[in-house]
Amino acid sequence: MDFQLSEDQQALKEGVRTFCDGRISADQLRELEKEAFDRDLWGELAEMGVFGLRLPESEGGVGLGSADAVVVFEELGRCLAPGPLVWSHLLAGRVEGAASGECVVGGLDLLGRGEDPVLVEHLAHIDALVVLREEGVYKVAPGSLEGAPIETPLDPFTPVHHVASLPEGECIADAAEAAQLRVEGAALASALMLGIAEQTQEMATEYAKGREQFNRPIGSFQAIKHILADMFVRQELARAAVYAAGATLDDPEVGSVRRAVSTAKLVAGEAAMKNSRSCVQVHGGMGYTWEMPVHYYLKRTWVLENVFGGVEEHALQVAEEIGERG
Amino acid sequence: MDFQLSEDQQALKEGVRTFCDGRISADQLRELEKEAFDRDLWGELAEMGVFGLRLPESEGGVGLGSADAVVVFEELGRCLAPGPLVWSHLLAGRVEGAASGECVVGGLDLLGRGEDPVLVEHLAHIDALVVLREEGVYKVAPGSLEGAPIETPLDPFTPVHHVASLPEGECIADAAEAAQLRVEGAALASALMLGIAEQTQEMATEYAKGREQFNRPIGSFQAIKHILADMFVRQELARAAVYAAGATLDDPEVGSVRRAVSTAKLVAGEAAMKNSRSCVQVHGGMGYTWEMPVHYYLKRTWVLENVFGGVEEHALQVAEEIGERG
Amino acid sequence: MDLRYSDSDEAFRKELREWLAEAVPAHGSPPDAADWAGRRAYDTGWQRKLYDAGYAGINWPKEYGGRDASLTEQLVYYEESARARAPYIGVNFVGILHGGPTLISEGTDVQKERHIGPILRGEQVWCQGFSEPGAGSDLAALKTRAERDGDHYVLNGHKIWTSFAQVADYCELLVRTDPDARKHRGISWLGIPMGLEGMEIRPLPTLTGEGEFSEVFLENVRVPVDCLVGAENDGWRVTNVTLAFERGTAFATDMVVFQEVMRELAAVAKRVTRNGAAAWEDRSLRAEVGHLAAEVEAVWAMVKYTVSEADRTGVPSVSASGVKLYFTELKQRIGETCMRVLGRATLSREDVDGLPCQSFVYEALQSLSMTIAAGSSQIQRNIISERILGLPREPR
Amino acid sequence: MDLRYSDSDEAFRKELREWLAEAVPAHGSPPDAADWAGRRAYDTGWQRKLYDAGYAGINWPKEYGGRDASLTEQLVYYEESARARAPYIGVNFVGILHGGPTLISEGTDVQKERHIGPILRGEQVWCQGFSEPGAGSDLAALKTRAERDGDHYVLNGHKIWTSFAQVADYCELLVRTDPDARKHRGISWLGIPMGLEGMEIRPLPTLTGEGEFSEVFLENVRVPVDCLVGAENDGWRVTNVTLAFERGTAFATDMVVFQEVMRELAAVAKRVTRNGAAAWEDRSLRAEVGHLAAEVEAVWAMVKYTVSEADRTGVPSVSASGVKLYFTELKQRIGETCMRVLGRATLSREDVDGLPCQSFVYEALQSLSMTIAAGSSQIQRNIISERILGLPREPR
Repeated sequence: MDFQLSEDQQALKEGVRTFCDGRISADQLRELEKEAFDRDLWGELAEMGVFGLRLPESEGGVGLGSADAVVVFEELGRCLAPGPLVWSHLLAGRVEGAASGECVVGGLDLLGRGEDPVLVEHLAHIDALVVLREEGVYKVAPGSLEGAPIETPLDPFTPVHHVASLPEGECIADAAEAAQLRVEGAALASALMLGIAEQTQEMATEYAKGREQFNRPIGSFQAIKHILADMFVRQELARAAVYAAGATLDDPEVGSVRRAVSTAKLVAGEAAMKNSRSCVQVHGGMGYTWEMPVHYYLKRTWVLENVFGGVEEHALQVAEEIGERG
Repeated sequence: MDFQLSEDQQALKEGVRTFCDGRISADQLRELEKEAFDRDLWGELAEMGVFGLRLPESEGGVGLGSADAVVVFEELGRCLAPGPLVWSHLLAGRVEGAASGECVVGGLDLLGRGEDPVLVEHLAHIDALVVLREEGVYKVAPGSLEGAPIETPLDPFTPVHHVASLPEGECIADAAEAAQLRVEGAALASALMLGIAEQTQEMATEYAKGREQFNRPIGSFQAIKHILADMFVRQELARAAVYAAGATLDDPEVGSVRRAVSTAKLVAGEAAMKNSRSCVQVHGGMGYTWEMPVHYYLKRTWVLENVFGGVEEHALQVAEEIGERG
Repeated sequence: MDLRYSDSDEAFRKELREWLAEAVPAHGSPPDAADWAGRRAYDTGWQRKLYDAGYAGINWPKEYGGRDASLTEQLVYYEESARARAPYIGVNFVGILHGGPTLISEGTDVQKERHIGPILRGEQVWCQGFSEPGAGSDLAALKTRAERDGDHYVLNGHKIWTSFAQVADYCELLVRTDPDARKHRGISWLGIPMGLEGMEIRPLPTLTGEGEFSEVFLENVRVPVDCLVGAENDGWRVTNVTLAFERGTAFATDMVVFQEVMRELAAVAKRVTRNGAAAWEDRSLRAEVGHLAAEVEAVWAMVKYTVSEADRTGVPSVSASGVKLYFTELKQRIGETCMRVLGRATLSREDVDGLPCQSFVYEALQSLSMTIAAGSSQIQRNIISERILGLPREPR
Repeated sequence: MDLRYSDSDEAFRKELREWLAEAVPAHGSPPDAADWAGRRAYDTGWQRKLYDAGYAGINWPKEYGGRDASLTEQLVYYEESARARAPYIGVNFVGILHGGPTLISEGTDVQKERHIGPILRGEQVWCQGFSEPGAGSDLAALKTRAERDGDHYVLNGHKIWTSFAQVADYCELLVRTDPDARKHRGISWLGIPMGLEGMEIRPLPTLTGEGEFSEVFLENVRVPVDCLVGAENDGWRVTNVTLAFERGTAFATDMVVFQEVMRELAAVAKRVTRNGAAAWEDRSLRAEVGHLAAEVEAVWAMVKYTVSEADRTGVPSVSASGVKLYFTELKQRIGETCMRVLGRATLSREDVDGLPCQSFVYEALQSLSMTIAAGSSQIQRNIISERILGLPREPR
C-alpha cells in the first residue's frame, strides 16, 4: 500500500497545474464569462491528454488509470475549467473524436432521475450529446433537440438549454456500461469538487493573512482561524476519499467501487459546498461581489452536486452496503 | 399583545426559583442520586402549587394557565427537579390526590410509538400510573405491572422499569383528552428543556469567566466566546417558542396550538441538547467528571426528548400544517 | 404573557388591509431591475401613496409627519405589507429608516426643514456612505477625510457598498474630521447632496448579478459646512442613535415573507418527482421542511418577545443581535434546502416548467450577504458574548 | 497511488488472523469494570500472550524486543485485532504506547534495563501523571514541583486524569524543576514508582460512571534522582518525542470498530419499529446512516493517506490533527444517531429486548471526552491554523 502520489502522478499534477495557471487564471476565466467555452482551450486540453487519459495508447490515448484521472480533474476543478470535461473524458474511445478534442461531447444523465425539467448543459458548444438511460448509453445529435436557451444560468460557465423534446438517439452501449459511466462520472465530479474545496481554502487563507481589521490580520482572530482549520480538514478528508475512489476504480479488489465512489461524492461535495460558502464569509463584503471569483466556486459546486447522483442517492448507496452486511 | 411576563408571572417565577435554589441545589440533588425521589420534596412542590397550578380554585387548584405553567416548569427544569412532575401536573383533577401531592402520578405515553420496549419511569415511587393510548387515557395500578428494575438508568434521577406485561387498566378519559394531554405534556417537557438550556448556558459562562489557561480566562478566547454566544441565542429562541406555546394553549385563537407546541418541543429540545453538550465542552475535563453536575443536564435532555413525541414526529406535525396551506 | 393583539391593533390591521387590497394592485408591477429611473419612480410613487394614506414613516414621530405607531402596530404593518405583497421600501430605505430618523434626532431646524418632509413624501432619496474598502467590520477605521476650508469641507476618500447611489439625491456620509483623535472620536456625520464635482460613482455588481450597490470616489469634493449633522467629531454617537428607532423590528417583513417561502417550498415539493413519487411524500424531506418552518416560527416569536420588551422599556432588547444572528443563518439553511428540492432545475435562474427557480436561486444567493452585512455573524457573536454575557474582551 | 497491501503485508495478516482466531476465544471474557485486580491480570495476561507470539510492541524497535512493524503492518495489526475483537490494550496503554517509547528514545541503559522488557511482557504497568487541575489545554502551566534534595527529588503537587493509577507500578510524571525558567523550559520527565509514602490516589469517576481515572496527590514524596529521564528541565522535548511513534495510527482500532458500529446500527434499525415499519425502511434514516458510514470510510482513507505519507517521509503527517478533529466529532454525531435510533430504550443503560443499549449509550457518553482529551477540538484548530496554514498567532 502506498496511498500517495507516485512520481509520475506528481509530475502529471504539476503539469496540469502549470497549464491551468497560465491558461485558465482568474482573469482569463472572467473573460470567458460571456461565451463559457473556448474551442482553442479545448484543443489544448485534449492535447495535454485530459480526454484520452484513460484510453489505451493503442487507441491514441495516454493509457493511464482512474487514480491518475482524479488527480487531473482535481486540478481542473481548482481553476474551474469550463466545458463538458467529464463527459468528453468518459466518452473518449466510444465517440469518435472525443479524445482528440475534435468532437466536443456533452451528456445528460437520466439515471435515477425523476421528472425534472430536462436541462442540457453546453448544448450550443457540443458536437455530440450522450444520454445515460436505464436501458443503455444513447448518442443524440445536438441539433435534433428542441430547446430554448436559458438566459441566466446558475453558473456563468455552465450554459443550459431547457429541452422540450429529447429524441431517443442511437444506442452505443448497454445498461451495464451506462451504470459504469455514471460511477466513473461521479468519481470525476468528486475530483472537480475536491479541487474547489482546496482552492477556496487557499483563497480564504491568503485573504485572511492580508486583510486587516481592528489593526490585525483577520486571520489572527480565532473565529476566522477555526473556520479555516475546518476548511483544511474537509479538504484533506475529501482528498483521501477521492483518491481512494480513483484507486479502487483501478483495482476493485481493494474495496467496493460503488461505496468508495459514493463516499467520494458525498465527502467532496460537502467539502466544496462548505468551503466555498466559508470562502465567501471569510472574504466578507468582497466575497459577495461579482468581481471576486469566489462565487464562481459555489455556483459550480451546485452544478456538480446535481450530476451523477445527488447527496441522498449516494448516501443511500452506502447505506445499502452497510445494511446488507448488517 | 404583551409577550413578556406579567408582574404575577414574574413573582411566580422568582418564587419557584428561590424555592429551587434552597431546596434542589446541585449539592442537594447529588444526595438524591441514590433514591431519585424525595417524598417530602414532592409535598413541598405540591404545596407550592406545581401540580394543581392549572386546576380551578374551586377544585382546590391555583387556577392559573398554561403560560404560567411553562414559567414554573422552566424553573423546575433549571434545577433538574426529579420525579414525574409533568404527569402529576397533567393529571391533577383527573386523578384523586395528584394536585395535593398525596398521590404521585406517573405516566406512559403509547401514542405514536412503535414496538419499543416498554420502559416505565419512576415505577417504584408512584401511586398511580396513567397510560395514553389511541383509545383514551387509562389508569393502571403500578403494583399490577410485571417489570424488572433497570439497575443503571441513563439519567440517575429517572429510574426505569422494563415492563413485560402492561394491564389495560381503567379508562378515565377519551381519545381527544389523551391527545390534548399529550400536547400539554409536550409543552411542559419543552419548558423543562428551556430551563436546561438556560442553566447550562449560565454554568458554562460562569466557568469560562473563572477558568484560566494560557494566562487568560478561557472566556476571553473567541472560540469559547462564540460557543457561549450561540448557547445564549438558542436559549432566547427556545424561551420565545416555549412561552408562545404556553400563551397559545391559553388562547388558541392567536395561532395553531399544535404548531406552537411542536415548535417549542423542537426548538427547546435542540437548545437543551446543544447547550448541554457545549457545556461539557466548555468545562473541558471537569465537564466529563461525574462530580460536576453538567452531565445530569445532557442525560435529562435525552430523557425529555423521548417523551411526548420526538424530533421527527414534531417536525412532521409542523410540515403537515405548512403543506396543507401550501 | 399575551399574544393577542389589542382591539385597536386589530382595527388598525383591518383598515390597513383594506387599503392595501386596493392600493397594491393599483400600483402595478415593479420595473426591470436595471431600469433605475423606473425603480426610483415606482418606489417613491409608493412612498407618496403611503404618505397620502397616513402610513408613511410608520415609526417616525407624529410632529415630523410620521405615524408614531406603537411597536405592535409596526409589527402589524410589516405583517400586512408582506402578506399583501406590497412594494418593498426600495430606494426609500436609507431615507426612511436611517437618514430621516437621524436628522429628526440630531438635525438643526434648517436641516429638518430641508429633508424630513421630502423624504417622507418620496421626493428625496438618500444613500449611505459608511463602509470603505478598509473599514468593514471595523467601521470606525474609516479614512475618508473632510478638511475644513472656510465654510466648506473638502472631501477625499473612497466609499463602498453604497446602495442606490445612482438615483439618490443625498448621501449620509461618515468622514474623518480629526485624524489625530482616537479612531471613534474623530468622525463626523454629513448629509451631502449627490452629483457634486469630484464625485464618481462606479457600480459594484454582487454575486446575484444585481447592481444596486456602488463604490463612490470622492476627490476634492466641496460641501458646505451646514451639511454637518450633530457636532463635529461626534459622528460615531450620531450614527448609533438611529439604531434605537427599529427596536427589534428590522427583520419583521423578511420573516413574514419566509413563512410564505416555507409554504411555497412545500408546494414545490408536492410538484417535483423524486423516486417515483412527489418529493413531499418523503418523510425525511417533510421533517426537514417542518423543522425549518418551526425555526421560522420560533424566531418570529422571538421578535414579538423582543418587541414587547422594547415596548415596555423603551429601549431595544439585547436579543436583537440574537435575532439577526439566528435568522440570517436560518435563511441560508432554508436556501440550501430550496436548492436541493429544486435539484437540477436550479441550473437555471429563470423559472422552468413553472418551478420558482428565479426566486429560490436568488434567495439562496442573496442569503450569503446576510451573515456579512450590518455586522457579520462573527461580530454579532462578539457583541453577544461581551456585551450581554459579560465575557472579557480579547487582548489587543 | 495504490491501496493494495503488499504480499508480505497480506502474509502477515493471514498469520496474525490465524493466531487471533485461537488466542482471543482462549483468553476468555473481560472481568467486571470495577474488578481492578482482575482487569490488570486480564490485560497484562493478553500482553504476555502477544509477547510470546511476537506481536508485542508492534511499533517498537526490534532491538528492544518490539516487532518494528512497518506502518502498513501496524494498520493490518489494528484492523485484525479490532475484527477479532481482541482485548484492548487496557492497562498496558501508557507503558506500551507512551512510557516505553519515551524510555527507548531517552532513557539511560539502566532505565531501559529496568523497564523496557517488563513493560513489553506485561509485567510492569505504567500510568500517566501529566495533567493538573490548572494545566489542561495549557499543559506547560503545570505546577507540580520537584526540588532537589541530595540524590532525591522531593515532589509536591496534584495530578489529575491519571488512568489506571490503582494498578500501576510506575508513573510517567511531568514536574517543574526550575520555577524561574519560562514555562516550557523548567519541566522534567520522571519515571517514578507508585505506592510511595506521601502519595495519595483518589478515584475520579467520569460521567460514564466508570472509575479508571484518578487524581494523584503528592506530598513530600521522595524519589531517587535516577528516575529522571532525559536532561533536567528538558522534559517538554522528552514528552514530545514519543508522539512520533504513532505517526497517525492512533485512531486506527477505533475506526475499524466504528465501521462495525455502523453495521450494528443498521442491524438495530432493521429491528426497531417506527411508524408501523422497521426504522430502516425510512429513507431519511438510511441516508443519515449511509452518510455517517461514508464519513467513517473517508476518515479511514485519510488515515491510510497519512500513514503512507509518514512511511515515505519518516515523520508524522501534518494531517494527524485533522484526523483527530474530524473523527472525534464524527463519533459524537454517530453517538447521537445511535441514541435516536434506540429512542426510548436509551433510558436504560442495560440491554433490553436484545437492543444494545449498554454499548450505544456508553459510546455516546464516552464520545464526549474525545473532543476534550489529548488536545481539545479548539486546540486542534489552533494547531492546524497556525502550524499548517501559517496564520498569525493571537496577540497575548
